[in-house]
Amino acid sequence: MDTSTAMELYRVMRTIRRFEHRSTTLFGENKIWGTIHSYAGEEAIAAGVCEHLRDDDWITSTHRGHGHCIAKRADLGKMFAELLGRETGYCRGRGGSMHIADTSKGNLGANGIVGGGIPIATGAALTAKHLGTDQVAVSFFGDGAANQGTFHESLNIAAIWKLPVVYVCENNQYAESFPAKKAFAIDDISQRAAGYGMPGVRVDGRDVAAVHAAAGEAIGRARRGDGPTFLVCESYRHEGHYYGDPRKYQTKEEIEGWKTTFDPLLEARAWIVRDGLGTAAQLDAVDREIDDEMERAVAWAEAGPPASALRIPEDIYASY
Amino acid sequence: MDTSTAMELYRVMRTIRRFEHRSTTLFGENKIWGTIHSYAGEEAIAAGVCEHLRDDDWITSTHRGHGHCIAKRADLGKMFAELLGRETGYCRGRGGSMHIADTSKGNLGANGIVGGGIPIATGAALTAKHLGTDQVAVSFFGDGAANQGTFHESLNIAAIWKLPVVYVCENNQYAESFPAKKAFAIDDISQRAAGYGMPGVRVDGRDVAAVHAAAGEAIGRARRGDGPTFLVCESYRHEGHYYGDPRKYQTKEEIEGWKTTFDPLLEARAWIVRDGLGTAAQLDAVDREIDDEMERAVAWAEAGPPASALRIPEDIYASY
Amino acid sequence: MPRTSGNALSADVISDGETREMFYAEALGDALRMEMQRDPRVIVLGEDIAEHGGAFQVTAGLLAEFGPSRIRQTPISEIGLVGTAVGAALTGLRPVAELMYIDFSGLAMDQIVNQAAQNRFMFGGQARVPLVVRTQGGSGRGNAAQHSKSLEAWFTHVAGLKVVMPSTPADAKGLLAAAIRDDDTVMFIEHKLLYRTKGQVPTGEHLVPLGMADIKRSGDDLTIVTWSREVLFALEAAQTLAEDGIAAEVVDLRSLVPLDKDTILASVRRTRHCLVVHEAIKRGGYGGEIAALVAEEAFDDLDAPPRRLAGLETPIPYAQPLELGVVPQVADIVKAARELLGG
Amino acid sequence: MPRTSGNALSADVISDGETREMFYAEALGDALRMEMQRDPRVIVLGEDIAEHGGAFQVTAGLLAEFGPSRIRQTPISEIGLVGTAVGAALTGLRPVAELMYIDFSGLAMDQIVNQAAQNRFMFGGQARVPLVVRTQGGSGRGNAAQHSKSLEAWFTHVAGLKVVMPSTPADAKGLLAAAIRDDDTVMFIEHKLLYRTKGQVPTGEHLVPLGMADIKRSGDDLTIVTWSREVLFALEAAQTLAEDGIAAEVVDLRSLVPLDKDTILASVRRTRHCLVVHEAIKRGGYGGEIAALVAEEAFDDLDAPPRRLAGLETPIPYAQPLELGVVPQVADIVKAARELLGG
Ligand SMILES: Cc1ncc(C[n+]2csc(CCOP(=O)(O)OP(=O)(O)O)c2C)c(N)n1
Ligand SMILES: Cc1ncc(C[n+]2csc(CCOP(=O)(O)OP(=O)(O)O)c2C)c(N)n1
Ligand SMILES: [Mg+2]
Ligand SMILES: [Mg+2]
Repeated sequence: MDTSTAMELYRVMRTIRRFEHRSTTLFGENKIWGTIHSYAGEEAIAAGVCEHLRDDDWITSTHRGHGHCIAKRADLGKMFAELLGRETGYCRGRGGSMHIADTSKGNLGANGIVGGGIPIATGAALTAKHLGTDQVAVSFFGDGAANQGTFHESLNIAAIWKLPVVYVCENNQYAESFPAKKAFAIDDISQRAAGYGMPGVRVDGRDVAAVHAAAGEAIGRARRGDGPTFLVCESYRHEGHYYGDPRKYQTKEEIEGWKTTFDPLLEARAWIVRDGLGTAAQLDAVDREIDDEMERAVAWAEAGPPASALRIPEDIYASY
Repeated sequence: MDTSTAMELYRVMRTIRRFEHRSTTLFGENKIWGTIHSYAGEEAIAAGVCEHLRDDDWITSTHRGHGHCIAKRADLGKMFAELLGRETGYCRGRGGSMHIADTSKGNLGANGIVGGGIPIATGAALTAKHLGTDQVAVSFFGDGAANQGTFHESLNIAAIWKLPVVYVCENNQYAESFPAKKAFAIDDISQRAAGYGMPGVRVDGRDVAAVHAAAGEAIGRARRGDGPTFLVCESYRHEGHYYGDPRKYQTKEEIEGWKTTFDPLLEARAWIVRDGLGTAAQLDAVDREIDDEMERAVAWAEAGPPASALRIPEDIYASY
Repeated sequence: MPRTSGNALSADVISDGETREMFYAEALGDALRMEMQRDPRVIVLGEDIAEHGGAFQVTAGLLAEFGPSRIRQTPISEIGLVGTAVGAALTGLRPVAELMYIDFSGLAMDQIVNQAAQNRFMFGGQARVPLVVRTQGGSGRGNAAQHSKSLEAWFTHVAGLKVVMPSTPADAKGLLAAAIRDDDTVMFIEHKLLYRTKGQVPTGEHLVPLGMADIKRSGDDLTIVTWSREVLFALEAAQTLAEDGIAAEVVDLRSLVPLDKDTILASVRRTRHCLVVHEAIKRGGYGGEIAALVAEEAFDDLDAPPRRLAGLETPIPYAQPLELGVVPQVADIVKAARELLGG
Repeated sequence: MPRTSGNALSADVISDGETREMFYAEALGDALRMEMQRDPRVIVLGEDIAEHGGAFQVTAGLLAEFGPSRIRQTPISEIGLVGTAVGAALTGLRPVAELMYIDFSGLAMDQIVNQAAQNRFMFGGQARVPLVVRTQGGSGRGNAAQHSKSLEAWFTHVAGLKVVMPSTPADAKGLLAAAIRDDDTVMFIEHKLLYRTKGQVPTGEHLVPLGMADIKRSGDDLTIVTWSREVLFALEAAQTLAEDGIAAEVVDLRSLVPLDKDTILASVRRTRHCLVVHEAIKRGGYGGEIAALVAEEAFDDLDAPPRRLAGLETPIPYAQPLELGVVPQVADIVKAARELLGG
């Protein structure tokens, strides 16, 4: 992999990690309403996949959507502004953390319904196929979502129509408190691909280079018109399911084990230095830039005006 | 296989064939309201599977449910009476062809919702497991239903809970006008079982001995507490999807081909004689008995009183 | 061309003069064909819509004319097909998704309600979901409890949806064309027993704006507010009532959301009597909305309480005599109208 | 023990004297525990109900007491889990299925409506579906449009379902126990902002029959008909109104289906003024049913039109100030009541 790509992957991962850290502190300061779901620990997936996407490619995201949004090149200020319920937020404070979209960059939106984005990405891929473009759609979803009917119906439709879509299952080992090893009677979720007649690939979702390589193949296949792929990325979420999750269903050992044995961000750092793609000094510089950028974004967001009063029906209907 | 089993399988298949023939003529005489879906051509599946079931085992059926109902030892008179909208019908004329149940024999009912019975059978199996009985649940459904979300969610639940249930997919090659070869990107639907971690078996659903053998294994596995099986029976419906279907989506050649090359009933006859399990004369006698029984059932049904007036809320709620 | 209320809510009906007699199903097909010819972004998704031409033959002939890439026959995957249509609508197409029976909407409800209807609002107006979900409801064909419901009330209760229910072939064509051109998600609800009804339909472009009720018959003694197939029953009832000198006005809502309050209230204030008639069961039905609205806004103009005549609170039974007994028939409307007028 | 209307519809509240203060969530858990102890056929199915104790901690502790075979944690498969519960109910168990948010019911609607609710009727009374679907709705926690809806109206419109919405801890326990013992399918709808409210709850067996409204406060000047969290708002509003000499009666429906018409009508006939308040959006809401009923049956006893105060026709917004603005607050009720009385 070339230096610039490697450094870019690191930048995106590090930005996501920092964003989650900052939003967590903001939440702790009671500046954020509702719930937030941290993507910390899963950064390599969004970064590795979206590196292959253009602004006119589409993604559908989840309740754990900050990482996908950032990897699809969203504006951090507008993201924070949305979390803070500002008019300057992506959704003018109407959506919040679980409902951030950035259609200008092809992010069709986070989704509060587990599995809700899977058919939507399928439909975006149908648009590309219908219009004869080489656009691609990627649907991000969790291990839990893979047991939803929408997963089944969508993968079958994409397979029979050979749609340019990649289904990326982020297996962070848990659906809220339910461990994947109990929610599935199979170890390898990617086995399900065979039942739809599409390629199934399993990769270490903590290893950004591995994700990048596997996603490159899948997205290339879709772009060439060779149909969908089911890509399962094995990973782990460092934080609770939501801010404040008591995590009764996990042991300290398990959590620490995952964090210390293979932290996607630290491993990316090590790999970059090891392979001479960048120096520690360069990476430190990136870290500083990101931290500064983050503070500027928070400041900008906090300075923004509160969400404007609702306009009914104008906010809801395009015409009424 | 012993003589009595073979003859019983033939009797059930022949009864179903005749029932469908008779209900079709009654429909033609405008005595039946609504729609009917003929099971002709698929008799070997219901007969072969239900031969292993006890009255306290459960099945869920479909819109094409007459065959399952008969194989589960239903009363023909009450079935005709239901089709004729009589008070003496299984559902007192409230349900009709698409909604016949016979809970006294464990038939939890036909279903007008494609895939609607799959989770219900799963729940019946949960009851057996919860109560620690050795009862088994069988869910019959079509190839089309295998693309419903209920199929996916139910098979996964049954697999992780090791429920005593057998999922019998009757692949008659079409979902209304949609050919299975277009609705799936795979040839062998039973491949999907692997994605749930349960055994998947494919069998010629026109060959009653083959169905009987495969179903025996699957049902035995469930009864022993060894979990669910996905059994796909390849078959073909001799008639249109519904009475009056113009069948624009099929060619005469295709239809005749299937009917003449391997008619489940004729083949069963030939096999029984060939293997010396019964003589042509004995089989002819069975045919005559069935035809007489059928006419008695129709006569009894036609003599029945019309469906009684609705009682609201009594007909709808157990208590209100 | 039907008389229209020409109320403030929306532009007038656009249509050239030419008409010919068509079946309701044919008129719908005509709208689909014309909109597909007009706009390459319009595609149709659904079950059995291709060779078979749709369960009620509405899409008959479209496969031959537009091919499988625009007449997309789907597996039996209601939430998958509706969700795919939502995604296509979000990204530039104008899909028409067919749910064969409204009874099946329970399988696709999440994509209709949480995804399509709420998208524009949730994302701060970034996107539009120009999607039409064509479906049909109603009893009368012996299809029993899982193929005969009238569920429009569910959709009227969802912020972000529009709900349309044409009663005539002309309205069917005009409203479907308007729904396809609409930038919001429209639930377009047909009635299985209207497909074979006939009427004069403009052969050229014909658009009936959403949100505009239609006075299908005028009268000064009472207002019958109704929609879908019950409009035909109400018109028959009005005929009978006319014979004993009662002049009933029949207001066909056509569009439940947006609702043409002006036309309803103006009519009720004039006739001072309001009878709301629908096929769906009464409890929790949209008739409650209309009757409450009339009570709230025209209370002092009423000479009698507003009255609802609707389906009985039961699933639809199979046996024909029972089936006929659970939804309002012409005689029931006549009787209710007489009672309302103290007769 | 709450005062009850003791109307004809149903037996009186059964309960022994002992009470203690409990949270609403705790009272629900208490009902589950007692019914599970009492009847081995009662099982619970749902997402995150085991170690985590449920999204709102209602099932906390039940896994330890009853084990995984009775506290059945399911994958994220709403239609699968509800359908599995339907099958279990049909074959002899008495399942309580939890839908974490009522917003997710769109995924399970088919099994609730076409399967559970209609089973008994369709099959001529052969079977029963003693199923309780526990879920919760409502806004106020910044969960935005897909986790804050109030959808009770959908279920009231389904023949075969019962619909219950408790507002107090005591009612929560008594109604849940009654729902579990009921032989029909009951939609048991809680409110996310009631879980942490406290009240005295009978510690022993406590059953509140379905179909019985409760007059939570009596008064002669106007009747406020409401349910779920809005009952608390209505009581606060009544307090404020009392200060300027207006005596508001607060009728808590508790059970929307069966509906306690007698209590509503008796109260309205006495106070001659009816205000219906609910959190769900007004259009197509159950308030229309109540207002229409009152208009139809008590028209001549009313001194003013029945009036509805309900949620605005919008998905629930995220930002807190906006969220508070879209559903009726105490001040809105006070204002509406004054207007209704011509003040
Ligand atoms: C349809 C639906 N069911 C349940 C929930 C509640 N819920 C929110 S996130 C979540 C777990 C999702 O697990 P997974 O798909 O693995 O994603 P992860 O949170 O692990 O990233 C659940 C059950 C929901 N939001 N939507
Ligand atoms: C949920 C649902 N979608 C669509 C239909 C309409 N429909 C009835 S039968 C049928 C085809 C079913 O195909 P399959 O499952 O293969 O069963 P078969 O009719 O071939 O026996 C369809 C689409 C339905 N009844 N329910
Ligand atoms: Mg997960
Ligand atoms: Mg089939």
